[in-house]
Amino acid sequence: NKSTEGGSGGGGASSGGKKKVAFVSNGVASFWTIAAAGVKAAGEKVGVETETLMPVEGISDQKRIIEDLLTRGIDGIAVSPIDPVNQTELLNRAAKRTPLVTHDSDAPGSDRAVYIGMDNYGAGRLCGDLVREAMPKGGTVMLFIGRLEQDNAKRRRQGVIDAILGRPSNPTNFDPPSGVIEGNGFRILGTLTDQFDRAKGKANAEDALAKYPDLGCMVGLFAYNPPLLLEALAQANKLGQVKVVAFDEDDATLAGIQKGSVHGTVVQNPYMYGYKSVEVLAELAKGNQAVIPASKFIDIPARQIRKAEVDAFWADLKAKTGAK
Amino acid sequence: MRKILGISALLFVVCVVTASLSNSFLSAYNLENLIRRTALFGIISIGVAFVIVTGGIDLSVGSVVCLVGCGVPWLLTTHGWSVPAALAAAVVASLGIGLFHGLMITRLRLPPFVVTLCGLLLYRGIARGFTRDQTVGFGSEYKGLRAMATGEIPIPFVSGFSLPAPWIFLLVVAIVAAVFLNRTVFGRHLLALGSNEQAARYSGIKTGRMTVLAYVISSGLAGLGGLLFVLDVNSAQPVDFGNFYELYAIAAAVLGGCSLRGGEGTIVGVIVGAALMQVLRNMITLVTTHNNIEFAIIGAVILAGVTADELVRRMAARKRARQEAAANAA
Amino acid sequence: MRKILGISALLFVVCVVTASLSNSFLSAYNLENLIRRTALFGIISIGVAFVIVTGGIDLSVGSVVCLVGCGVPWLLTTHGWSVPAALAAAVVASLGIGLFHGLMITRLRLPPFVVTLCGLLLYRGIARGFTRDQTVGFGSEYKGLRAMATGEIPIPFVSGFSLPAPWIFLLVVAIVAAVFLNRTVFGRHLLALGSNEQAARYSGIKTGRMTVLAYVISSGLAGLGGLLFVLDVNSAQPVDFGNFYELYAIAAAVLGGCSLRGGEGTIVGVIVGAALMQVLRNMITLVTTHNNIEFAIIGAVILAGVTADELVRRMAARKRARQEAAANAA
Amino acid sequence: MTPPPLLLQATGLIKSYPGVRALKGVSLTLRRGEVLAVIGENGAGKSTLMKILAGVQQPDGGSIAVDGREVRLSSVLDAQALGIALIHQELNLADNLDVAANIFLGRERLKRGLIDTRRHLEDARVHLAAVGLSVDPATSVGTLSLGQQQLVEIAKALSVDARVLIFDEPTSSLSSSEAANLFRVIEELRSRGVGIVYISHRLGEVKALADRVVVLRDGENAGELPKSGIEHNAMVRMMVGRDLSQFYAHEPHPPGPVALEVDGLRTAAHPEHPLSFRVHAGEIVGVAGLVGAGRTEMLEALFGVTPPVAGVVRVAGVEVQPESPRDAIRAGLALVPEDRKRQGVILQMAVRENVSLAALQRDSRHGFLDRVREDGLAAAMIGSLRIKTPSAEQPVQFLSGGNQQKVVLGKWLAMKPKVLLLDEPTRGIDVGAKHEIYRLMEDLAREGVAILFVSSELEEILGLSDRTLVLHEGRITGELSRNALSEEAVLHLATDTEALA
Ligand SMILES: Nc1ncnc2c1ncn2[C@@H]1O[C@H](COP(=O)(O)OP(=O)(O)OP(=O)(O)O)[C@@H](O)[C@H]1O
Ligand SMILES: Nc1ncnc2c1ncn2[C@@H]1O[C@H](COP(=O)(O)OP(=O)(O)OP(=O)(O)O)[C@@H](O)[C@H]1O
Ligand SMILES: [Mg+2]
Ligand SMILES: [Mg+2]
Repeated sequence: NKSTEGGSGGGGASSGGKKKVAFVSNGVASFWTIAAAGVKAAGEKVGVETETLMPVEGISDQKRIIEDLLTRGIDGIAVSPIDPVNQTELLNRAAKRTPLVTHDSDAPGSDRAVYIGMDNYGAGRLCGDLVREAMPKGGTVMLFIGRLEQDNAKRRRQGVIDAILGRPSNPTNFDPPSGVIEGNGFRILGTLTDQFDRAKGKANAEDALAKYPDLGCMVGLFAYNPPLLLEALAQANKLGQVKVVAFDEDDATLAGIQKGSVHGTVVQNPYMYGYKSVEVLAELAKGNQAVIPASKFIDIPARQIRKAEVDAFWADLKAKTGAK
Repeated sequence: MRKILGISALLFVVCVVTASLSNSFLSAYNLENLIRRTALFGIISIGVAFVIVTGGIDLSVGSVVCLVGCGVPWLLTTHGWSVPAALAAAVVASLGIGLFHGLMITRLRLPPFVVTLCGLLLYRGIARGFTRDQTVGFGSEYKGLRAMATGEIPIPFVSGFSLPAPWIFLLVVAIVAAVFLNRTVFGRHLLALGSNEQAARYSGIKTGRMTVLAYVISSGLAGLGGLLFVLDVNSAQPVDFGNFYELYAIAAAVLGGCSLRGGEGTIVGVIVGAALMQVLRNMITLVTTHNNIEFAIIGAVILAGVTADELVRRMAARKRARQEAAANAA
Repeated sequence: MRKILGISALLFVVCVVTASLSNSFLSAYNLENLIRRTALFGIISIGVAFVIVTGGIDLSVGSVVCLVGCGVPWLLTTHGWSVPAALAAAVVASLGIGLFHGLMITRLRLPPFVVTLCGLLLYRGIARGFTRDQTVGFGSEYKGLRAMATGEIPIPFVSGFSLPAPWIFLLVVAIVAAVFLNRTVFGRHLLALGSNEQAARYSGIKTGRMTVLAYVISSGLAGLGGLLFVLDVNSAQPVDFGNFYELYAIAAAVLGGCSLRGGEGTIVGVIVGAALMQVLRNMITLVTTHNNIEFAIIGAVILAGVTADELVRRMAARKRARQEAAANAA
Repeated sequence: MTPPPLLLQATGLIKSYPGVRALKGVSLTLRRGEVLAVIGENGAGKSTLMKILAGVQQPDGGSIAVDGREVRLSSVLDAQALGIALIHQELNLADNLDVAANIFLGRERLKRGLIDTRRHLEDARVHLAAVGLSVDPATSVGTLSLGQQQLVEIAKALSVDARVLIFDEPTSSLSSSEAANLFRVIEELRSRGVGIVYISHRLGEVKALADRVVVLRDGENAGELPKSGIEHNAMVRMMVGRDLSQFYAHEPHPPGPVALEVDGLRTAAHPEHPLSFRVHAGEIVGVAGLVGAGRTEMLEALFGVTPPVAGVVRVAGVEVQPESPRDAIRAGLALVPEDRKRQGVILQMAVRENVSLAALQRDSRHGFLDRVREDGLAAAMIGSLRIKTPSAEQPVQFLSGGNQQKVVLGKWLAMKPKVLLLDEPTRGIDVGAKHEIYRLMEDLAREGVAILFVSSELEEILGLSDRTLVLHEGRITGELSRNALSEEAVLHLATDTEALA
């Protein structure tokens, strides 16, 4: 009975005949800015109008954005669901009205056409491998992360832990964030969250250094965490003394790798998330279902970046995002 | 009345502007969404309005939304409680919180700002504690319960548009609240103590008890709001669920004519205030292509609105004075 | 004095408990960290205290922290401004914001809560707008400038411990603020207007101008705080930089004995209040293995603290009354 | 002999507030060394006129000349610079500051850019001594009693060293001895050539002090009396526009049964002194005493505002435990409090809402308001108490003081109390309204209500009461029957610490 409303649904509704697709993130971060660059580039290439939206207030905000996009009449949405299990219904409702893909974080139980991204658990394991590499004799490890309730955060952290402890791959593991986890010559002392408050993130790093003066390795799992670790270490004159393993490609992280204060980082490819999402949505909007693989998964693999790879990677990144 | 006029005019202008810039604004789907969101925020704003009428403030609203919003799905899905038991727990918790605030404020004479600020920190912390920072939600279960928030009530003879269920809740809450505030002894006592607590006490009003009642109403409606929010959204993260909602609720109440000095307020105004905030946000997503300056625009519009209201009021007063002077001179 | 005693005792107790539970607490490194954080939050709290003394409130502090904290690195790195130019811009912006608030509140007689709530929405929105939601920071440049926040001042004859540079800022700000509030005409007038605006006006005090001044001080110190925060952290994301800091600042001021009704407050108390919050957060990370109930604990401790303070005060009053009665009976 | 030079001349002053024309062209002159009394009914525009002369408010029209030169007083500081100081009708002190800080507020003495606290304290002592207030200038004003605060206000105005000093009802919360001291101060100022404007509703004071009287009525000059013509009836006639015969029309009536019985009552303020007395139905008992004698505390203890620490209270033979005003009201007590604006009325609310406030619960139907009864009640009270208001819906803040007081009385009459407690019922109220309040008290007594009223106006005590209790420092130092009642007897008991308990 919704067929009567104006401005919704079918692709023909867009102005100027150009299709319009939207890319919705799960929050606001520089990570998503790189993705936005990919969105823009792909939009220009395949000739669709694009828009990147970043919810500020979590799930309810994401819901509101999707509802408003549907209202406006959009020809495709790519979304990184914050809580895939519980958002299934919302996603299904959206999928009924417009082509829908998930990126970065999947909602396997939903009617989304395809998932574009990587496996967070696997990426976490890559990161854990870097920790073992950095500390061949084992030692103490502290994990730093923005939040733990996001699905991708949980899986990423679990991947790190499982890889450090040398457990077999099992994405359904879950170690509670409080309490020390031991094994394989390592002691994972805990996981500190900061709710994206950077001053708090830095305070966490400082407090960990105060609490464990002989800490072996600090792992920063959200893009802004490693730079904060480096700040705290620099101020404590412990740069190089405590190993740092990172996630994502913040400039300070990459510079740290160059200087040797960061052992390595695991990078996703947000640019490709954006680029690929738009490409796929543009095809779907034309009615071309052939872009969807049978697995419903388009893999944009994560990679490890160490000192050897960092220069080439950084140059490529700058070229893509148009940064100086 | 004066106060409501200004804000209503502002709401009207914003609606007209949005409708002229986006033809989706008046679509049935969008109106349904707007009504649902207004209803949800309206309910918690009405609660806060009761506290503001007494001259107090309730900063804990967002955290109560979080506690109930996370607590109910947690009890249902993680602990397998029955729906009535979980709802009863939510009611007890939210009313209990209000009672606690009220007693701290009236018995210990602690400032409401401090008590409810601690509440803000405390209840979200508790929710984070018991969920261990995990996202909670209903998945695809509890459809019946969720219909409270997601259901739609068809309107006879109107097709293509049906009323979102939360609107019914808002309607009931608003009518009860308005009658309570304007037509009952309690409401009158509340207004009296908000204007002049001492005089109210000297007139035999149980000011302590009335103040406690206001906080109970506020927390109770925040709990109801939290429940409806989570039923609508279907999942809640304790870290940010309901974040800043206390500010939206207070802003809606103040926009709607509640004086923070107490003793003044109308329920209709509060709903109009809540609607204005939602329409503004909707407008920004519908009309512009970047939503990152959304809050800047909301802030600017509210400020412009209250400023214009004040200036119009002054001009009117000056004009009246001039007319009177002229009449007297004649 | 009474009021500071209670909070100081609480701070002392928390310190002793933490020290006994964690032997890292009293390490030079941890103390330096604590002092630096207290200094940063202390500076913005002192600013808010001035507004609270006038009986107003400033909810925009966190957003001013965000605006300056994002604006300065943005001007320096993205636009290549010189350091003095960027600092001048920060000063102009933050003082300008205070002036704007003050004028809206005194000239248009809008409630401070509303004006600064709009400010809260507005300035963060502006920061998000001009940075386009990008994280900004100094990278590895501007070491000299950053020494303002990260530098350490060695203490003669003490090795292994040096004073974090922000402490010097706090010290200067606190001394100037304390002298200003207690020993100058301006401060006296501020206190007078906070407790009875009409009396102040009837005594020939330019109450409007004094109120504006208070808001200028608040925004100015928020700007200084924002600058120091970003210099310390080295990067800022406009969406969340300084989020909720207004609440921490207000809480510190209120804990430190500022009455939200105005007319009361001491600078030392505010610093003690800010320190208490930081020590609590530090304690949670040092002593426990989960930091997600941090806010719950802060909320509970503050509430317990003010409650205990109130109960002690009452007991003292009752005891005094009993003694007097006994003395009189004798 | 040439008259002393003109200090101040106001011509044709006009001032409107939203909806009210407070001054419609008032003129006034003041000469050196003259005490000019300005009188008029509540709302006549006296305070408005004075606020304009002191630069607190700006007129809509008219002119002001000081020393013959036309001036614009656009702020308090302008007026102070010309030597004009005003003691406001309402207290205007910052509770959080000490006495000295309040005295020099806005005119702080500096030493090297900082406030010279020591000099403040020293100078304050001098001014406090001048008004006869013996408190430490470093005490916080908030801890002082109303009367003491009033004296601080006066000391503050004296410290200006003004050439024109305006007193707006300075004695409304002073005891007679404090007032007498104030009159001495005024005499001395006059002899130094200071021009004084004196506003009071106490015509006795006016007669004793004034060199000339200016009468205002409805925002206009209603006439002037030279020194020789200052006489009670003439003043009343000019103010009210008619004669008020028989100011105190007290006829003792046979007392009924005991309505209020107080036995060993100990207030929280003076727990060491048990209070015992009784008031019969139809009896008017006055309570006299100096400021701070604990009269207010006694009434507030009876009314449950600050519950008594010990003692027995019986109303019509039934024991009451007044834990809150509500309990007291239930038992049949009513209190017209001392501080009308803070404790008596709710300024923002309409006359109707104020009058019905205490009776709401009784008149409600299952908790719902009964607007018909409420309107009826308001109309009845406006009629029987002759409350001057445009309508029952007028917010009380726009009524004159006397009419506000009648609203408070109306609130309690609606409850049909057995015992009516009145604390300074005529403070700041004009003669006409006073007269009506006295009449009301008489009527109520005749109807069998027991009345206990506190007053600092001895005239009032002497004129109205069947019996008088005198309090001194929380103790009942004596009880005077109507025959034994005299000014000397009251003053003796109120000051004599050796009197028997
Ligand atoms: N700020 C105000 N706003 C509105 N009306 C006012 C204001 N101040 C005074 N009025 C009105 O102006 C008129 C004159 O008031 P004013 O205070 O000058 O009277 P008054 O002669 O001093 O009376 P009283 O003897 O009761 O002190 C009254 O009708 C009063 O209600
Ligand atoms: N010298 C004093 N120093 C401090 N407080 C005082 C002093 N004298 C009185 N008080 C307090 O001031 C308060 C009010 O006293 P108040 O003058 O109202 O007493 P009262 O006898 O009721 O006088 P009245 O009703 O005539 O004004 C009381 O709490 C009293 O204890
Ligand atoms: Mg007056
Ligand atoms: Mg008294």
